[in-house]
Amino acid sequence: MTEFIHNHILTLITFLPLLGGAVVLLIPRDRKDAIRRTALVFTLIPLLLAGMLFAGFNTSSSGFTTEAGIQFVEKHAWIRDFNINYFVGVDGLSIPMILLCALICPLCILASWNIEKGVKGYHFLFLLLETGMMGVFVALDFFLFFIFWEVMLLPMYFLIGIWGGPRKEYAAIKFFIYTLVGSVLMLLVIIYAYLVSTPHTFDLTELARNSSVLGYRAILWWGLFIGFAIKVPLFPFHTWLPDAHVEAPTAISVVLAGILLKMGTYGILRINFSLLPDVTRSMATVMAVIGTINIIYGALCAMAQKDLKKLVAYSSISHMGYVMLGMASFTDEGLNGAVLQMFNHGVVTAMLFLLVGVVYDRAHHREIEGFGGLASVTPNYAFVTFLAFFAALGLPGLNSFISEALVLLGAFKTHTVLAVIAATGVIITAAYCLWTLQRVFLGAVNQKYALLPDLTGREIASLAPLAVLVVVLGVFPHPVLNLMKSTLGSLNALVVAAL
Amino acid sequence: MNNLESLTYFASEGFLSVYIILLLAASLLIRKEQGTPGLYYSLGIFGLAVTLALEIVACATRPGSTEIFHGLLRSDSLGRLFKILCLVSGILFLLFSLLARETSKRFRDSMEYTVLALSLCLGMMLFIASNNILMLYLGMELLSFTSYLLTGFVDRDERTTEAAVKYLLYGAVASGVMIYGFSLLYGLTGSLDFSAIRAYLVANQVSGSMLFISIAFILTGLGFKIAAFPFHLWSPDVYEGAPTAFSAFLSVGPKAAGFAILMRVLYQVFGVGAQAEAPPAAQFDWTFTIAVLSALTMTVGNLAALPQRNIKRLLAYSSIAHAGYALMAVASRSAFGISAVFFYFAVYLLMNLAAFLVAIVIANEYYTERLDGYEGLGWKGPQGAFLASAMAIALFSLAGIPPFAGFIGKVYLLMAVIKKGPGLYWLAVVAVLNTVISLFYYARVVKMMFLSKRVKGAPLSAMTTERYVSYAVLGVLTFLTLLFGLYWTPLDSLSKLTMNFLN
Amino acid sequence: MTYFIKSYGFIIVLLPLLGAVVNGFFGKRLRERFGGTASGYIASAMVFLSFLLSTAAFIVVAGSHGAAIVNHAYTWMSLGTLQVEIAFLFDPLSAMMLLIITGIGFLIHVYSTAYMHGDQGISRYFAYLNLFVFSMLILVLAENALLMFVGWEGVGLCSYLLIGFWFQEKQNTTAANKAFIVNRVGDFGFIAGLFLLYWFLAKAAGPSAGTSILSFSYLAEHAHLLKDATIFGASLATVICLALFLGATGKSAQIPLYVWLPDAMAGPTPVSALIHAATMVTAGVYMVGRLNFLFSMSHTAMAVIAVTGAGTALLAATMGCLQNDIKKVLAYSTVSQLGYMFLAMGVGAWSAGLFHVMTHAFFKACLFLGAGSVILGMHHEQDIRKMGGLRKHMPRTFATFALATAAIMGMPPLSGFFSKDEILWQAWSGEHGHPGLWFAGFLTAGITAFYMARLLFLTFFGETRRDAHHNHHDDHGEHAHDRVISESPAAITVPLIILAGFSAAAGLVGVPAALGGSNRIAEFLAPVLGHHGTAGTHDPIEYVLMAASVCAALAGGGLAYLFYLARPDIPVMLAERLGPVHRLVYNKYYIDEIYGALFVTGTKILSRVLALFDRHVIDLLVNVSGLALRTQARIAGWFDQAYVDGAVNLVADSTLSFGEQVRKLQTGRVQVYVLVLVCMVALGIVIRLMTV
Amino acid sequence: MELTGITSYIIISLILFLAGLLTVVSKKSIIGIFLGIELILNSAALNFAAFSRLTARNLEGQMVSMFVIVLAAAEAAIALALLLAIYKRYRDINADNLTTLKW
Repeated sequence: MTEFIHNHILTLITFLPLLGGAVVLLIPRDRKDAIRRTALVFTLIPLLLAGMLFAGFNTSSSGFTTEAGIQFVEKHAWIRDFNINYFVGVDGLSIPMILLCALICPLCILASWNIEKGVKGYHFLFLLLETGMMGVFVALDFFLFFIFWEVMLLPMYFLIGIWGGPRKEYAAIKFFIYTLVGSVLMLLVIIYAYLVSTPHTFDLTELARNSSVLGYRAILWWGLFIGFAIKVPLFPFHTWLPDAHVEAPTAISVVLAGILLKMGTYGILRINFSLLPDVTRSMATVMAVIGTINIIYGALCAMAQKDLKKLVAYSSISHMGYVMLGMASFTDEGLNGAVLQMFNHGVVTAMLFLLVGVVYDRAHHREIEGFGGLASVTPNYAFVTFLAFFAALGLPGLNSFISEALVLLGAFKTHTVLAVIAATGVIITAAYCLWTLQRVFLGAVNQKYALLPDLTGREIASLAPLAVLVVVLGVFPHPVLNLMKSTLGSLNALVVAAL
Repeated sequence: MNNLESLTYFASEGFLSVYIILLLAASLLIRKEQGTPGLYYSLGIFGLAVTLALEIVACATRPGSTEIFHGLLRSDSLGRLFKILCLVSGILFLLFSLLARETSKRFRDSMEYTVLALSLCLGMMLFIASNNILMLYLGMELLSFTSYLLTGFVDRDERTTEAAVKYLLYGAVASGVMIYGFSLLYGLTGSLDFSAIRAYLVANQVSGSMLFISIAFILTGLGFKIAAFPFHLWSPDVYEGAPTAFSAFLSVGPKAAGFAILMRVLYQVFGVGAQAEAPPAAQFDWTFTIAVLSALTMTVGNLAALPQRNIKRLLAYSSIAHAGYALMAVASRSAFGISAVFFYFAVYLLMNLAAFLVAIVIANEYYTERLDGYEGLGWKGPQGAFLASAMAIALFSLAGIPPFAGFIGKVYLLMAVIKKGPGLYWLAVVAVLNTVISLFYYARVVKMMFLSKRVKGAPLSAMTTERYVSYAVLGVLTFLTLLFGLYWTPLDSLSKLTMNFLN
Repeated sequence: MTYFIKSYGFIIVLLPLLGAVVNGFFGKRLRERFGGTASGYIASAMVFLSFLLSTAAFIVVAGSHGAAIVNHAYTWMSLGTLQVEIAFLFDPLSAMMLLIITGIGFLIHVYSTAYMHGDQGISRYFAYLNLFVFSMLILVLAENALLMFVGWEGVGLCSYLLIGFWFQEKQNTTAANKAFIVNRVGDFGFIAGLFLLYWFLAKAAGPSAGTSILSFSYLAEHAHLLKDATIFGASLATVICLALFLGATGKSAQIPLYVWLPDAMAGPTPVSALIHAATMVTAGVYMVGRLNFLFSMSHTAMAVIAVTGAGTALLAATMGCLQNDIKKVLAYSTVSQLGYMFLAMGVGAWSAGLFHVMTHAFFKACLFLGAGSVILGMHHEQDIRKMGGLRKHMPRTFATFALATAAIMGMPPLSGFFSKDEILWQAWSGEHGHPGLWFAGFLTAGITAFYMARLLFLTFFGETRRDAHHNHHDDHGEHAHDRVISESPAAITVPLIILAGFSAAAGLVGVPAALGGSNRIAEFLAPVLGHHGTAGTHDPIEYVLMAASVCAALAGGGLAYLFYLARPDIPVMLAERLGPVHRLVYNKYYIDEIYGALFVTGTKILSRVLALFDRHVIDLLVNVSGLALRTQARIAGWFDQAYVDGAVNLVADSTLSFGEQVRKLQTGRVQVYVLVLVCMVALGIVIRLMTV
Repeated sequence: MELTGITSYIIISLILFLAGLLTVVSKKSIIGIFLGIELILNSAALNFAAFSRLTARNLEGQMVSMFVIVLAAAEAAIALALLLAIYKRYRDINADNLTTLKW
């Protein structure tokens, strides 16, 4: 049994949610709690397995392009004639993402407990979504990667479109179209890469090893980059995000910001970096500029928002800019900071969206100006929100500080001027975070909400793990940094050596 | 090969011909009051099923490429596989006709309808297998004439006759232009036989411009059959006016047949670059022409589909766009391109017919072909959810979203194009951008069904036998759409067989 | 004992954190079971224990003759060349700060138990206060610059939380935000300087793996490498130092970032005493002292620091002269005194500056706590115009307050005299000194004496003026003037007395050689700060300067006596005569307003411009016209929606409308269809024939 | 080869072909349109016959001509059937009536 689990752990993590989805479909639609519990169980098991993965992961193995450096590999022929394999494995780049995904999904199920409309469909789609997301992070075959990448789109489209807010239809289709534009370009690159490799292969490690066969490198790079940039989202491809976030139900916003956005940067690291290291290297400035724009622009836009959720959405754009900037620095510090920022932002933004959901459930609106003095009414809620916002503004001692500091540190080496500009982002971020807190929580109590109930047990259960992570990783980031250090080191070396 | 020997290669067509005559004779014996439409349709389905079985057997037992009836017809795997495809769509056509209210309830002359359908299938088979200008012309006209009649057969409203007349006039002009083009080709080469024409073109120098003109005229006829730009204008009108079951069939069967013969003409007569002997392509390279047509066809189809509010019309434009996609592989001028086209049509059959079947069920239930009829379908109980899910899968598959078969089909086409080399990369880009455009209108239907909170119209009525059959068929089609999206090796090996017609 | 500190030094830091956690998470339960005072006792106990251990640490350090003791806890980050330890450094400098923080901190905790008695959020208050001590200890004990930054931001956070402690009042929270955001500007500089330094050293020295580049010992050792390095044409050392100094100006309220400190007085008074006078605001000075080896490499940076310090000292002093809020006066005085400290740093008088940090901590804490006592006695009245004659009602408070005032005025032989004169002397004679700097300091000394004496006189002397002004904004509503003014309880007066004692006597550790002392503090700090050339020499000018500053102080005090006790009509007349100047100073030179317009509104406008970009062009017009009328114009998301999103929607819309056009091809007339066919084929043929 | 001979046939058939197209496009009456189609078909038939006689020198072309004529007749039969239905509905055989289906 343990042997089996160990050998197929990634497959289990990926497909157990799908199995859960099938089980959910079999439950009668009026037994809502049974559906919710089933979904919770089927997201908790992958979390457990992810824990095992974490425990069993060998942090010293670093090969990024070699199959030997990848762990928990499973490889089966899928379509033999096309040399498409079911090839999954983890390395230091993907394991933090898998952990993040496994952690956030059960919390989202908890946060979706109050959904009453179409419970069955919702949970089925959510579990399908989890499979898609996990798949993206474990897949090492380009084709498989693409399939998972696209498989996420459909449940996401429906989850936003059916369970979303007033403009859900617009938001859902906008999300869909945007992402599709990016992915079709990626598809062309995938096919091209397959056709020029000898023997034809979709194996990412193989392609990375023989990346010199690829021609039209700059075009390929842009094709991939735009696809991923839309997902990140990088300026100017970001406008789907505020809409999607605002309209999506709480749990879906959490997944969207917490995990989906990371796929963009993950893709750039996994594919652009390893397949086209030389172009990546030459695009350093471009990437850094885009990252810096994201940081500043996102923060400024966040400041102007009146809707709490939109504010958090724009803050995500800003924070993802750090990831980009860190990646573009081509230093160990920057790269590790970038990936750590992916993880940390996942945690923090998940918290923020959950918190927005909490207040929305009670007050049925999200106007920042419409609250006031909530700290006196709901102290526990205020405490957690303060923690989350302070994490978001990069307070030392909390997790985001470490990643942002590492990113800026890295960027100072290679893009000093941009790094200085980006660093001013911390001021703007502080400003909008504090203004928001002030308007919502401080000041005189808004009598309309004088009797707002504080956090419930279920909400605390969904927030507490994240809150603990925010603090623990701020003080002791070692476990996560250790996971990725060697992999990212070799990845960075690959890129740096490319030019 | 002489006529007697040829008959062994002609078993399926032969059977079908005899069966049609028998059926005609039987119609004289069966009094009209005695027969139900179900009976006639079943007889027709049976006949086509036997034909299909014979064709499959032939496909399995007679590999290789042979000219039969003194070179009038050709028996090869390309033809056989496309014939199988067309027969499957023919069977589903009759089944759909049985399931659709308009062709099964009010319709008394179902025997003639069935006979026409079978004749159409015969014409399609001859068309696909033709190896001679005359045979091609005859097959095409048999196919066309029966199509005109079937389009106008059920008098639903003024649109039916109008569609039939338009179809007829447009088709007649197109085939006239085509035969004029063939006459020029005959004049240039002095032969009707494809092999002979090719041999002549390889051996002799002919005027490139004249050759181009004749090809352009020939393409007019074939383009009319596959509804490619600028020969597509008839199809939305006809699809809308014709019985839904027939529209469904038109979008798959005759179109696949048209592609088969298009490839036969372009590859076999005007040469494949990959072949060793100096191709007539030296005189005229049609790759770019087809590529441009492909790009225009898919773009026009998708753009015009955007504002549509009638499901049949929408699917008609979508079908034009898909012809454009498939043309892309034809333009790739490679053996792989041929198999890609076959693969594409195999999955296109599944997903497109699934979409049409849902349209039929909805039309039966709500008497509407407009998109508003689909509003809130996903929330109308288990039946509605099933129908809407099947429709969504079909549409997303048509849009080329994984993990559905349509995506794999598109990958094949793109692969064929990219394999061809940098010259056609632009076409691949155009194609993927078109995919994005197409999502707009496919997703709009999905949006209507699921995202709209308003549940319009009554809930679906109780289950009937027809409904069970519809759902079963729909289930199979949807399942296969999903299956081939995840594991398409069987279909892949089948499609590889098409390549050997070149040897 | 050395071993204990080396292995378990972190306990000093952790104890207050423990207190914060207990109070933060279990405060409510504590209050329910043991009443409100329990929180205060726990918090005070933690700091007291910490103080005891600090004393031990101090003794150890003092006994080790300058050798630093480092307590490694664990490795925080280790990546590439970056190695950051969580480690605590015990050396003379940090030991001194340690004592100030825990010592004064403890006193203020005790004081707070009385001051905050009965407040609803008392456990929250003590949690914050303990958290502050924790952060401050991290700041001073940090072994490397990045950990120092953690403490640096941590104290900022606590300051934010405590300024906004009474968060129901909007202005308090606004002040809190201002403090945090202004500090962030400084932090930006700090981080930038730090990272530049890091990369330079990582490249220049090529450290082996596992070297903690940012540790102070490594920095001290390798700082000389910076000597000739340049960046963008400027000296790298200067750039780094200026960036770091920007951080210091934020935290220590110097020009241009001092604006937050006066507003920070919105917090409870003990907080003002501890954070905004005695400890946190000196962090900038501490940082400069800690990195003195770096700053001494750049003459430009030193000059900037000195001038900034002198300028701040003078500017804030003038602002202090016309303030009417007792705490505001003290706040400007703090800014001004901090300016002194930077003046010292700027002229290279490291130990003099830090000496002033210490003495200032005592007398300013004493003054603030005294002010708190007064406020408590006056039932939350802070306007000195409504006070007067309090010396009769609050003798102990008065005595301590007067003593501390004398100290800050620089009356010999109180502590302020020694530290201030050391600074003034160094400003004149130090290696980076300049008579101009001295003059600014000298002038400041006079003005300081003036406004401090004014404060003293208005508050404690003369007649009670409680009725002179109607208590407009007396939010405690119920006729405050009917209540009896009485001396505060022992928990308040005892700390006052202790602090007053130190204010008086602390100067003795720094008696300069000129006065026959040995300046023991400079000697003590020498392992960290180095020796100054002037120690031990006797320059007659030193005596002259000393006398001058004492005279200035006396003159200032005398003038205040004249204005506010003897002839109260003079200031009124002067205010009328010098109307514009008076208004300018009274309104603090309108600097807050200028900053508000320039940065706050500017940023808001920018952000709204960008957000408006998000919306439609019509919105743009509406909002631009609205902008002129309202500062709250909505412009920011506009950029995003109107242009970025707009472009996308444009593509979508044009696709759709193009679709409409293509659809029009389908006229419904079959003859047109045929015509299209014919034309297209003809076109194809023509193109073909023309291109061949 | 009598090139002049074949050229004249080609020219005549081309004229027929173009005249047919013109008729199709311009005539209002469906019958008229159909006559145009007949012209097109006849031009092709003429071509086949001429090529068969003059250049290819085999009978295949003439055979095609026969078939074209036969098929044209069959087509006419279908067309007339549909025309009757049109006439019944509109009392008219103007092609402009047929514009319900569009866009």
